[in-house]
Amino acid sequence: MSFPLLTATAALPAIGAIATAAVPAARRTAAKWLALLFSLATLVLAGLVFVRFEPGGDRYQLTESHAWIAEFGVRYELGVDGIGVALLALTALLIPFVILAGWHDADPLETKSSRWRPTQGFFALILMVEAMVILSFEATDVFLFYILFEAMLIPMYFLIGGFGDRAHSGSDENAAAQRSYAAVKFLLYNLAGGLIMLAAVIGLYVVAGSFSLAEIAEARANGSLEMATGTERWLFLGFFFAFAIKAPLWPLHTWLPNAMGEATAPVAVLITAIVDKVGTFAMLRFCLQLFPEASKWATPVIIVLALISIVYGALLAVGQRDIKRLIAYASISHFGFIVLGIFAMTSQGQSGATLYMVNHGISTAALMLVAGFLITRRGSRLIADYGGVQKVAPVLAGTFLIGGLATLSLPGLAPFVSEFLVLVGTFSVYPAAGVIATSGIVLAALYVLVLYQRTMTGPVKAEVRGMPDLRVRELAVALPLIAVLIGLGVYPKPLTEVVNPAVKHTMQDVQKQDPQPEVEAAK
Amino acid sequence: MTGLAAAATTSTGEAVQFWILGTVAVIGALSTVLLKRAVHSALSLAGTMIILAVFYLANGAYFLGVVQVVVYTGAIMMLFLFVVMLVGVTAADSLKETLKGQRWLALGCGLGFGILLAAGIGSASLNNFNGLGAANAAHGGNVEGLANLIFTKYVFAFEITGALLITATVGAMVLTHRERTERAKTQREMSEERVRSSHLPPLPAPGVYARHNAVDIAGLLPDGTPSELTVMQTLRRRGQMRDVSNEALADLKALEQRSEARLGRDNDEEEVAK
Amino acid sequence: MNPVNYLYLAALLFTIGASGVLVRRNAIVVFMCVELMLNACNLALVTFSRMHGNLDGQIVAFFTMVVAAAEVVVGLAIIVSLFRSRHSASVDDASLMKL
Amino acid sequence: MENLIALLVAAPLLGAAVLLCGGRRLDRAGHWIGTLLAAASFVVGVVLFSAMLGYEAEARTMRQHLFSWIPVEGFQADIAFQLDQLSMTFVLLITGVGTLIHIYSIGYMEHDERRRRFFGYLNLFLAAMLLLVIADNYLLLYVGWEGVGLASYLLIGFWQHKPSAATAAKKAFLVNRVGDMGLSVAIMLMFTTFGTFAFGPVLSATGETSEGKLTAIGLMLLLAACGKSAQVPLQSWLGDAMEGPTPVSALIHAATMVTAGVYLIVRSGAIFDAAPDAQLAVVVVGAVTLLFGAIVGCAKDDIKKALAGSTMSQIGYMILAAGLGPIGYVFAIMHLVTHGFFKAGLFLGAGSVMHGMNDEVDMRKYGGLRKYMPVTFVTFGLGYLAIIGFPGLSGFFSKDKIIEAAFAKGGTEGWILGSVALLGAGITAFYMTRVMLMTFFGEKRWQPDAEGREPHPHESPKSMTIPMIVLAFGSVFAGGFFAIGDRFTHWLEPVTRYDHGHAPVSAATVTGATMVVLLAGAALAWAMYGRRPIPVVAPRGSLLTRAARRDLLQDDFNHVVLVRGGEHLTRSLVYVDHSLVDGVVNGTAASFGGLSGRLRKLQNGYARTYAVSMFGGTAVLIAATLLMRAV
Repeated sequence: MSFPLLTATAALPAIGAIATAAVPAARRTAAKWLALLFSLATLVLAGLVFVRFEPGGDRYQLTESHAWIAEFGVRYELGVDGIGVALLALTALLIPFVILAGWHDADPLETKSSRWRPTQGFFALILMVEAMVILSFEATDVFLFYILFEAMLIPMYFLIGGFGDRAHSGSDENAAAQRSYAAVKFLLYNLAGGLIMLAAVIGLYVVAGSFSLAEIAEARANGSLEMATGTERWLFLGFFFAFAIKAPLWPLHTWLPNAMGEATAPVAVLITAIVDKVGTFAMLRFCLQLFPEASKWATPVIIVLALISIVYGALLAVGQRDIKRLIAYASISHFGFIVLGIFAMTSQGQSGATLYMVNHGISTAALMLVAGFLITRRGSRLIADYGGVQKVAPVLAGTFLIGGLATLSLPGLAPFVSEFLVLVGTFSVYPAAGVIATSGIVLAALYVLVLYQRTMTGPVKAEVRGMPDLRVRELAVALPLIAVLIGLGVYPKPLTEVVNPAVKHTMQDVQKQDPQPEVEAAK
Repeated sequence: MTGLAAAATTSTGEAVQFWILGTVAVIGALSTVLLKRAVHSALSLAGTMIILAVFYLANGAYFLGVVQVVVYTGAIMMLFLFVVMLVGVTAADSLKETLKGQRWLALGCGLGFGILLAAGIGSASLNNFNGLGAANAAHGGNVEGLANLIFTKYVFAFEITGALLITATVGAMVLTHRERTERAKTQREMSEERVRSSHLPPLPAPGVYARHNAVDIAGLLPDGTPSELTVMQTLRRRGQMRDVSNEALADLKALEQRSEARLGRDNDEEEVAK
Repeated sequence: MNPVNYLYLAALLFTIGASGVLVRRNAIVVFMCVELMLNACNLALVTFSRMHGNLDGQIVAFFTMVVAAAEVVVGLAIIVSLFRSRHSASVDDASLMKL
Repeated sequence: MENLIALLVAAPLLGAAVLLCGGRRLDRAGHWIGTLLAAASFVVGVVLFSAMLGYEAEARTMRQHLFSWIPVEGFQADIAFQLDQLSMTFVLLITGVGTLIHIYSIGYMEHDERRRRFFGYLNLFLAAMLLLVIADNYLLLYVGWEGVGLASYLLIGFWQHKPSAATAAKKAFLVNRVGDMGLSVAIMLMFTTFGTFAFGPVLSATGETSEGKLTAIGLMLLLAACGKSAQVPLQSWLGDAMEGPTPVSALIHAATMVTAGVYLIVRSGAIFDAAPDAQLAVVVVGAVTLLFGAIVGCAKDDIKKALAGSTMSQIGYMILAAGLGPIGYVFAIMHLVTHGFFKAGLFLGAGSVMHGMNDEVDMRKYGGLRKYMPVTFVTFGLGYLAIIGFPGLSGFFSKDKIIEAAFAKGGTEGWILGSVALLGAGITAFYMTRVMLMTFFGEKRWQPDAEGREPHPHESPKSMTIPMIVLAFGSVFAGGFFAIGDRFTHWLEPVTRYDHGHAPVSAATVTGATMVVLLAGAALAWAMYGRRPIPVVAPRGSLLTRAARRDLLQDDFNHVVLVRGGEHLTRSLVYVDHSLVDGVVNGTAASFGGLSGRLRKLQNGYARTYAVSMFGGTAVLIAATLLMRAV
């Protein structure tokens, strides 16, 4: 048997989490370096997965399969397709930056006793999330996926509730109350979704008699597994509801601004750039593959919801006064694009949606982390407290602007490629939806530029004067991310090559074909 | 032992016994629940248990019948009585219900439960009784039969009950044992304390100036009010101190009135005589 | 008379005992009612023993008695120590479970 | 030779990257690096041009395919370049004028501590603009298109510490984005219609689809062009864009960026030719903007804003010409090139004036500057003569041709368009004369600036004057060079096609009429501003003047409808999100909380209550058992 590369990729951060947690209280710095080291090692393994994956090969590669709970036919089954590989790479890529950006976020305050070990916990939890997310991208067993889908809430809950943003207005108690509200809301909201999904998972087992994605999909494809229309729709809705909360789709989005606002910037990145991707990823992998007919049935409603998300998220972003909440609403808008791409059910749309997941992860990470650096400096999240930062900290302003430009999908940066693909993919089947979604690009420009104008330009505010520019550690976070953004914007081929075959498979699953261009159709 | 042979009905004697004693048992049970004083409840319960012992005997469970009398009525009920005395024999419960709707709920549940049980038994169509004759005879008697089962089939359960009893004993000791949390006072300290307190001389005895000299009746002070100091602490705590001050005054008043009346009548008689 | 009547009697006694548990506040009386319920069960078990013609029912009744004895010992000890600390034997006074 | 095409973009892009990432170390040499790389791009352009001249007229298109950009099932976007005569014209204009403006900026920005970054942005702009004109498909063009928008955003907002500059930059980007939306919808339409968006296949397949589709594509392209070229109704950003440093105004808002819309329409000529309705819309937009810009230009006292109005108006001419179809494409481009020269010259001249006048922009505080800035006066004057169409100068040839072409459109349409163009020429003469008179003639009306410094007007340094002189040469001779022997027409014909049309009036008549209108305009201006002294504080003016000073109330409209409305919308949506959407969530949570609060009362702590529920529960269980057995 070959080396279990996928297990290793997921296990390494888990081991790292345990090791980090075990570092003695006094050796905080050692814990940080250990966590960074493990995340980098995971990145190397993820790179190996990316290299070993053959775009032209089988649908699921590097598979592993072991019996787990034999009574229910639950198996420990792993395997990656192109979409999984792309998201795996994204996760492994972002975590080192998240760790680096959060280097001082969990340093204990002076007043705490020395036996308290928040730093170790913070980094251990981040690695734990990484392990679970990676494994969930690899899982091809529905039950295994479900467990991970739920389990990753636990470390996230502690990360949000336990390590809040130290920049807050109002008293400490008030901030703590806000934070625990956000954490509980996050947990309950997602648990509610997970619960409904659990019902659907059990329902699926009852109907299909198996948890194995490959088995069920094959049985569905060759007709040996017939599902009643009603059953299929209910199961689909159960799955979709959970994913729509996680993604999050309007009107199930309200936990995100709270969670992202109250968490530290790196944790906010963890939420929106990594954990939420599991939701959209699962829509592609589970909803479409297991319930193709129901997916097609629900498409009109989902498209409408996605459009509302796009426009509504963007409009609300314009109206925000808190930098991090603004980015959160921008993310809601972007998740609208991703869902739109998935359910447009065209090659361009789905490739675009997959690329969008990756690109949105990187661009939001860049914007949010730099925003985090800014907020740490001034100790406030309110946009109105800033002004003229560009004058005192030009590099910070520059990186912030590039992050913002990526968010508004400027051509030449990675998000443009994906956004345009999604738009084209949507437009070719639903022209009106395409046009409405396109209006999102104007609104995106509005909220990004308003944010930039109010914080970075104008006369230098007294509180901002003397603000230091980015330090080496912070540059080490911002510059590589920007380099990746530009690199994938100019040359996205390595990603598209991996993603395209997977999308082709998904298109076959839902038995859809791209619409022919009018001119060729006429011939 | 014909009644214990396989049959659908019992002998007439047993029937008569059942109806008489059964009625008494139910009355005893009801009194246990309804009587105000715990000591009365305990006695009623003891009566019910003895009747049950008779029923065991009637059902061929000779060993259990005896054990019932010895263990239950003899040991357990006596334990109850001890505790009742510890807590206060004369203390009567108020039967007023404090929880809203509790009594109705209890009644409803009880009735429903009883009806359901009866319905269950009724619907089980239990008409064929094998009788214990054969079973008792198999090992040479009821006790032998039981012993045979206890030391073979149920030996583990039996051992475990032993352990349970030991544990219970230890538990009871632990629970009732009062842990001394502070150093015991020396005699010297006690005497010093006594000197510092306001009662250097011995506490007054109960019953002073009263017509009773029972321990639970406070002695009266010169103004007629009772002095708590005269009653022992335990009774005070239990709230079993009886206040007779008003009684004494009332008695006095009644005495005066009566003597007045008598004197008045004498006067009348004198007047009549005049 | 059908010996089933013993079962009806047991049910009746059990019900009375249970109602007593619910109605009475004095912990000692409550305990007595529990004993009543146990005894009712024993009666039923003995009757079953006669019904089936074997001694297993009596064995169980016997065990019940033993356990009841243990229970009474511990229960009364609890009541005594409760009384010691609270000067009351009312079950309603022990309502610390309320939030 | 064809492999050199990528260098056109690569050189300035490298410059931008080096300058923006290089940090303070490059502060000393930054401007030289920027200028050098812009010049290098120009040299590459010239080399390619000479190579192109060596080919047959019909086979001059050069191509370079770099790599496949976005390969997705059914969707192929390439990074590939196409350099034909049209692109070549633009390349030379952009790199040529661009390099001159780089040189000019060395002097103009000398005292700015962020000069290195300025040159980085200028290089970025050049790269984006060059990408726009040499792309071989619409998507790559879109990259350049937005890149230009970004560079213009950065340059307009270069003095970010001024809130007005930051706002103007944002406004420019946003309005441009509205246009970009049009372009992206157009690309999507092309994709669904033709399955591709490369120039070649799309433009050659216009016959195979319905006119409706083409009209839709055309209108969307027009929307894009309106955004970038500041045409009505998306013109509002151009005036504000004057907040940027003057070289930016010259480079972007005169010579290059705003011409991108014209390029787009001319490039997509085949689509518009097949969609007359779209073409009509183009013409209408051009004509309206032509007048709109001219009127605004008449009323502004800010020299740069007056020139901005003029730019709008001149671009209106080009769009008008481009909308005429094959009759006008060539002249649109020709006017674009000559306009590039003289408008850049005018702006640089205005910058030179401001440089000497403590950055004062109000023309009412100028006056009599011709003695103090002779070189600026002469070059500005030549540019002035060129723009009003003084016979023999560049503007004369190109504008005259457009007016002729407008008449040649034929029918009522032709007459109307021709008259509008003619009228525009008159107004142009009026407002340009006004600028000239107020700035260089009359008595001194100088005022000390806000910090109390008296202006000491002086001629600008060499690095500024030389580009002005070069551009003045262009303003004088380019038109003649192009027009004589129809050189320009022959050069562009293979790409844009050319059609004489049937002019209802002879060329000479048109020229004559133009002359008359022109003289009338100039004379009127002289009568108003030359003969009488000019008040330093602007008089109240007529209703039209006041409206024109406020950009014909367009900004007010935008403010009331879009800004205010948008604010209300977002504010109410924030409220809705908080109280309704989140309210439902929190309400659900609260109702569960309330329910459990009620249920908690059942847990009263009394053991007897629990006993009742246990007892009742047992009863229910027994009942259930019995029932099950009964069933």
